[in-house]
Amino acid sequence: MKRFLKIYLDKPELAGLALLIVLVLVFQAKSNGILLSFENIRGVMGLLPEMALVAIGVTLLMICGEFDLSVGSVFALMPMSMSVILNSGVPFTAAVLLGLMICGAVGFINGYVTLQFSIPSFITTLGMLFIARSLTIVISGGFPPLLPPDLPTWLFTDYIGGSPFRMSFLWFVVIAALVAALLSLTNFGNWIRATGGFNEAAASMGIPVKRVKIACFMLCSVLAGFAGLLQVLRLGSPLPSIGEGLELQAVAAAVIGGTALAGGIGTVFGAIVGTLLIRTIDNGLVLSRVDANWFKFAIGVLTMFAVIANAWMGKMSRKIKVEAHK
Amino acid sequence: MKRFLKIYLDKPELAGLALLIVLVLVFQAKSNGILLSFENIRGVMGLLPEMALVAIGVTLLMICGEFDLSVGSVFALMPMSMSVILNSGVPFTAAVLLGLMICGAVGFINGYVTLQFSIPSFITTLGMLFIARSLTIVISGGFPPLLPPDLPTWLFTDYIGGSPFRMSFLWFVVIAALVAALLSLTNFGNWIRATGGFNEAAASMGIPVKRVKIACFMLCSVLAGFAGLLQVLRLGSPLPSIGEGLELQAVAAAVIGGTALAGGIGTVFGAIVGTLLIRTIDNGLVLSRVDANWFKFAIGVLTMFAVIANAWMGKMSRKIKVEAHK
Amino acid sequence: EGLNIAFISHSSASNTFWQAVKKGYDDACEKVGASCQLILTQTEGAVEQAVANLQAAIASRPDAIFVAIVDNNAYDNLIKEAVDSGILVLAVNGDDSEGAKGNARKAFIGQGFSAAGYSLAKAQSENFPKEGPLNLVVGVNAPGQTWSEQRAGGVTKFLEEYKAEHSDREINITRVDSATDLALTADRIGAYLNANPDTTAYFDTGYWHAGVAKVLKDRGIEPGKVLLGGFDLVPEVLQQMQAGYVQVQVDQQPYMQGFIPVMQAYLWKTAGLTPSDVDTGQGIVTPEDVPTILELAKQGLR
Amino acid sequence: MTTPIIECRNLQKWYSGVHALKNVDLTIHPGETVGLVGDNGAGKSTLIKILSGVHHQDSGEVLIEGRKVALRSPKDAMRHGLETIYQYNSMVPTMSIARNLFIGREPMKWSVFGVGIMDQQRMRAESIKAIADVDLHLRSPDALVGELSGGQRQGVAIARAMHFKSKVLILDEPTNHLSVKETDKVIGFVRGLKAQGLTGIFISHNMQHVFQSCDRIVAMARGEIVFDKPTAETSIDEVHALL
Amino acid sequence: MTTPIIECRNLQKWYSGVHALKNVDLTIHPGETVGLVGDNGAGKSTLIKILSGVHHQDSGEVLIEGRKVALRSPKDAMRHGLETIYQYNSMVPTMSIARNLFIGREPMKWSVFGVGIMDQQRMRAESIKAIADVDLHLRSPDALVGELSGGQRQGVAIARAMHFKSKVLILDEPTNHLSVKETDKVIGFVRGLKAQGLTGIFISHNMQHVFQSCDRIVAMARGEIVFDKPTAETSIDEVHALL
Ligand SMILES: Nc1ncnc2c1ncn2[C@@H]1O[C@H](COP(=O)(O)OP(=O)(O)OP(=O)(O)O)[C@@H](O)[C@H]1O
Ligand SMILES: Nc1ncnc2c1ncn2[C@@H]1O[C@H](COP(=O)(O)OP(=O)(O)OP(=O)(O)O)[C@@H](O)[C@H]1O
Ligand SMILES: [Mg+2]
Ligand SMILES: [Mg+2]
Repeated sequence: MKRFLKIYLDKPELAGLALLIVLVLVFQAKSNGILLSFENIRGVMGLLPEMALVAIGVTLLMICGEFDLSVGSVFALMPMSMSVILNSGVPFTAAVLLGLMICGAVGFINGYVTLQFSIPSFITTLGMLFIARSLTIVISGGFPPLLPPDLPTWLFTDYIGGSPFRMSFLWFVVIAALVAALLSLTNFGNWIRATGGFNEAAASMGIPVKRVKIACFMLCSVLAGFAGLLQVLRLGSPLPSIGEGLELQAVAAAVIGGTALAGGIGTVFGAIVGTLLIRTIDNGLVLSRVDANWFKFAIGVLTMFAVIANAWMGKMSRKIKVEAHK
Repeated sequence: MKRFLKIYLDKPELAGLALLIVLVLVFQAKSNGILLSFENIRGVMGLLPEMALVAIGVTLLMICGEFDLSVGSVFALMPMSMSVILNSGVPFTAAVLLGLMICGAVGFINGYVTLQFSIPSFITTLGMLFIARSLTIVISGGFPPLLPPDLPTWLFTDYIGGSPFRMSFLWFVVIAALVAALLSLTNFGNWIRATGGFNEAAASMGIPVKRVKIACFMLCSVLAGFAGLLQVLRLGSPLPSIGEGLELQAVAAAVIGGTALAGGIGTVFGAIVGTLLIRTIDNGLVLSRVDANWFKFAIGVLTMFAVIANAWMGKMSRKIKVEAHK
Repeated sequence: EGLNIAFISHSSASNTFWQAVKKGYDDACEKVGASCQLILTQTEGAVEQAVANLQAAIASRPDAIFVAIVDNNAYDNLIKEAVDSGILVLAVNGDDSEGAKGNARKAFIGQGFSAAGYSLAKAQSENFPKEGPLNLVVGVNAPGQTWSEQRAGGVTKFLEEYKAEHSDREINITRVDSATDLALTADRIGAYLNANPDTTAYFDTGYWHAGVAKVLKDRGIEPGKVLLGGFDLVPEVLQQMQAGYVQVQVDQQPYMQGFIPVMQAYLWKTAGLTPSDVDTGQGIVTPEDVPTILELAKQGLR
Repeated sequence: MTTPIIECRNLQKWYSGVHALKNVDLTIHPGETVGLVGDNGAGKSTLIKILSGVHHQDSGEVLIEGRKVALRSPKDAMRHGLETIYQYNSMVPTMSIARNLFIGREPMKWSVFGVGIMDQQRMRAESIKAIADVDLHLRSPDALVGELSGGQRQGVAIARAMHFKSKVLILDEPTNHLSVKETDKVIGFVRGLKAQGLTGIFISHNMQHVFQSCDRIVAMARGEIVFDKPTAETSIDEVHALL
Repeated sequence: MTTPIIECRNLQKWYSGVHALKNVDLTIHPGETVGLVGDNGAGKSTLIKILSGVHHQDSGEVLIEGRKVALRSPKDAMRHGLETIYQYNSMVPTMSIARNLFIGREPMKWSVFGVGIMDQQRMRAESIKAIADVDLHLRSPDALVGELSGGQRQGVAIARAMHFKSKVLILDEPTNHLSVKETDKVIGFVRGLKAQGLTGIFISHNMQHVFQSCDRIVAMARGEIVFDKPTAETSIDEVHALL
């Protein structure tokens, strides 16, 4: 039992899960049971896949030791460029693929510039944050083109059976599972962790660290773009302003889920738990009818609290003295 | 000569200065000489001290290995709380000091929570970003209280003689000089660098790393608050929304000026050069009449370019083969 | 040798509303052969950036400067400076709450935030049920930002008056932080409506209630059960008006806000005519107006 | 007999799942030079990290000069006169040699409450001397520690410890990375401690070095002390056989 | 005579203001075991970092088996059969021992274009064996490298090099931090290279170790090679006198 508890608490993402359950219970009580009502879960589950996909991409990139502040802008750029392409008569699938390729290109540029000139990715992607947002506005010509009405949006937005989950949730689950597998089962995942854990060591052991990082940059951008697509299809309109401020939220989700800012450590599951925590806090506060002026206050305090509680559980776990691996 | 060039280029802040001169020349030409006109310099020099003070605080904190995302909110909180205090009849000097003490307290909380629970300062200060902003709005009641008309604002906002500089510039120069001296001449500055350069080593050599970091957190918040005060006195009204987005800009200025994101390296002068670069780019683009939709694009590209050019100059310098210290 | 004009806004380029202003502005400038520049900020509602831009604009000595005055004090000195050096300064979109007394600008073209909020609430109140309790929600999209606070203030002002008038009915007014993001607003207000299904009306200080309408539609709630209203005519809102979910929308006619001041400046320059205040409308738009507006929207005029 | 300068009683230390120290008792008298040997992972570094305040024991106590002390930070340990060279070099790579040498003990021109202006000239001058004292050849005290070779770095660490001589000197594998000449210097230094009335703890895997310089050999294995004899009463072979 | 397996011609290397290698020529024949010695900062690590692709020379060339090669990254060097243990441990502290051992050379269940599913069972099993081979006692291959003692870490690095035997093995002060037993193991291993037809470069400050295991002694000082003789024709004293 003690050993089990230790192993459990040792993993920050599982500690996060415990915390999530506590928060859910509190908010469930405070909202008179509405938090877990079918309708509300349905609402939360609409936004979750989008946020979580971005957080997963950012987590991946943070594990390999880099940063991406441009995700929010890419989140807007992909659906906007897709709409423009669609409106020029290209079929849906091709437009989606083209849009994702644009995201891949943005990620490539982020990575290439960062590594080629050895500058911090913080700056490269901060620059890209502005550039991609500007491009989004430019290609929309200021006025967002409407989406053609006959798109197969059911593929992304319809509810699955009578469940509170949309198709987008399915996409998210599949992608998350794939990325998680990439990270823990493949040699590429090993390289990502090694690169972020100690770049010089990884390089000296023969890992092509630059290529690994560029791949992560690209994956991160593509995931952010795909998430933006999901949102736009769900809401029906490609506004040029969507995704603003998403970059900090995604990093927060990653860190709450146990990803180390210094790199090398993190899991896909943690990113999901982190996103869920953030969404639950947001949702629970709305249900608890917090005043507009105090809303951010509560968000700030609870975010801090989540990470503190997580760190505390980790510390407790380390204090449990069980002879490991005998 | 070669040696001189090398020593010069080796310092990222001096390389940044070279870059600044180039940019000024380009924009001076593109704006038909308006960039360096008295009027325009006067405008740029109004905002510069405020931004630079924030960047200096952030640089200091980054040198000791931590991060502060809450500066933008503290920037708004200090003048707002001061106004509220003023409106309750407290005299100006006392109100300013009280306001700065509130900032100090915010910094202390940032530092204490970060270190006590060993959580990343990214999260603590992200939480504080929300908390301080929310408090600003709460105490303003949504609508900013007016500043009493009889404040000695000349102490901060009057122009010095016929120069384009305001009194705020003088404050800024004095504070910058003091912080620079703190960093390079005192033992405390040595501790800051050591703490950020290699925390464990610093601790093992007997430096009270926690106290050093908390002091930096506090100094950073106080500087941000003071900068906010300067801005509000200049604009004449304590808006609850000022300083939004300042956090990323301050970090960008620090990095452009040669501060390492990983800690241990950086200078006050670099922070100032970085801020000047950012302000020049912004101002120069306005004067060059860049289209509104492309504006962010240009900002993004030039920010990246500044850091790339800086890195490149450093690399060139390292290639110059002069036997050093013989 | 045409007019030289700079237009200083407190808003950022991704705000669709300002893109319509830009269109009117650019079109007008082309018509009169003026050389025009619109200067936006990098973060939404950044007064300090707008002030810095105003200063830079003054330094380049244009013939006229249009500025959205979203604070009572911050712009005053610079506007005086500009006027003193012979530049025509017009307030566009936003003005000092004291009007012409507030600062040295020559005229105001636009619609006051507070007044617009008041008229929105007034128009929507026509649709309130005639009896029973009223649960009214005011979404402050950006707490602390002038445009959002003042619109919310206008809305609240009317609602309080309404409440006083109908002291026999139970009327609750709630302020929530509803965020400036279609998805977030939809999420938050959607959740709120779950928790409070008896909500009568939701007022947005922007156009983000279009997301809320989408949520209601998804849930199969019929139009009109929860009344929705807000500001600015973006395509999303027009769609939802057609669907019946949004009952009233305040339109400040952004194209006009961009177009008119250029004309006034032109006349001032060429004919010495004094610019005068233009109210671009308390423009209450209801679903009947939508088809015509959609037509104009295609041309980028609305 | 004199009061022991260091006395450990029943020290226990766990690293999460690893029991690194099991009931360690160790008494060291003033003027002794103790050689601490043992297999990799025996717990030597852990023991000295507790003595130097980097880690804290889970149970048991440490007495210095007969008084129970709580060593909460390296600063505490230094205050009690314990100076340590760690197995992994603890220098700040981004700072110059001169600054590294004096971190936390900067000579001051003047100061208030411990904070003030450093005497940088003195720092440079003294560091040049300190480095020369360990026979290290360096280009300049202004070179960054991060740009030094492995041995040069270790040399700087030794120079620091020799410069700030303390009551007790703890050296965790100090001769790693060092050239022959400097190694001799270090061994000479350890042997000289006694003459100056100082106490030393010297960890090394090189038995020759330990036997050349210490009065007493303590061996650890799997977190316990398994051997403790004066050097005169044992031999390299005996210790070898044991490990 | 056979083609030399490694030939350096006129290597020069500057680190910003430091001239670390000055016209270094070195020829190593297949099957030789070369002991590289020299004072701290002599340039030994710099030389081998160029050979292993971590740094790049400013001028001069490297030939492997008679062909000129550009060693742009450690990967390149590995491809040419050069395997290196660095002076400063290059293991990823946040990863397990088993994963560290196989970084970049993971055994695969299946793969496409070099990316695929790792065979984690095999990694565990083989790493247990590899560690046992160097007489290291570790609790589990799943322990994190960051939680190992200094010597344990070094042991893992050695295990890795021994496991992936290559044409040429470069060992930069491999016995630092190692216990007596393991040190013997390493020396035995270096001596055994010849029998397997492998080439070795062994850097150490311990002359005994070098003379016990190498055929040829090369000494560096201040960036130059100042001495180069077969072990049989020289003595520890001669080398000592020189340095
Ligand atoms: N931070 C840590 N976390 C977990 N286990 C640790 C940690 N540091 C050391 N250990 C373990 O504690 C035990 C003792 O380690 P210690 O460093 O004290 O050994 P040592 O005697 O100094 O060995 P060496 O001669 O190799 O330096 C080892 O089994 C080691 O793996
Ligand atoms: N990254 C670097 N930047 C600047 N100078 C360096 C750097 N690395 C090494 N040097 C310098 O180059 C010279 C050679 O260093 P190198 O590491 O090759 O020495 P070494 O022979 O391996 O010494 P040791 O036996 O101490 O490991 C030294 O003077 C050192 O200070
Ligand atoms: Mg040890
Ligand atoms: Mg070396």
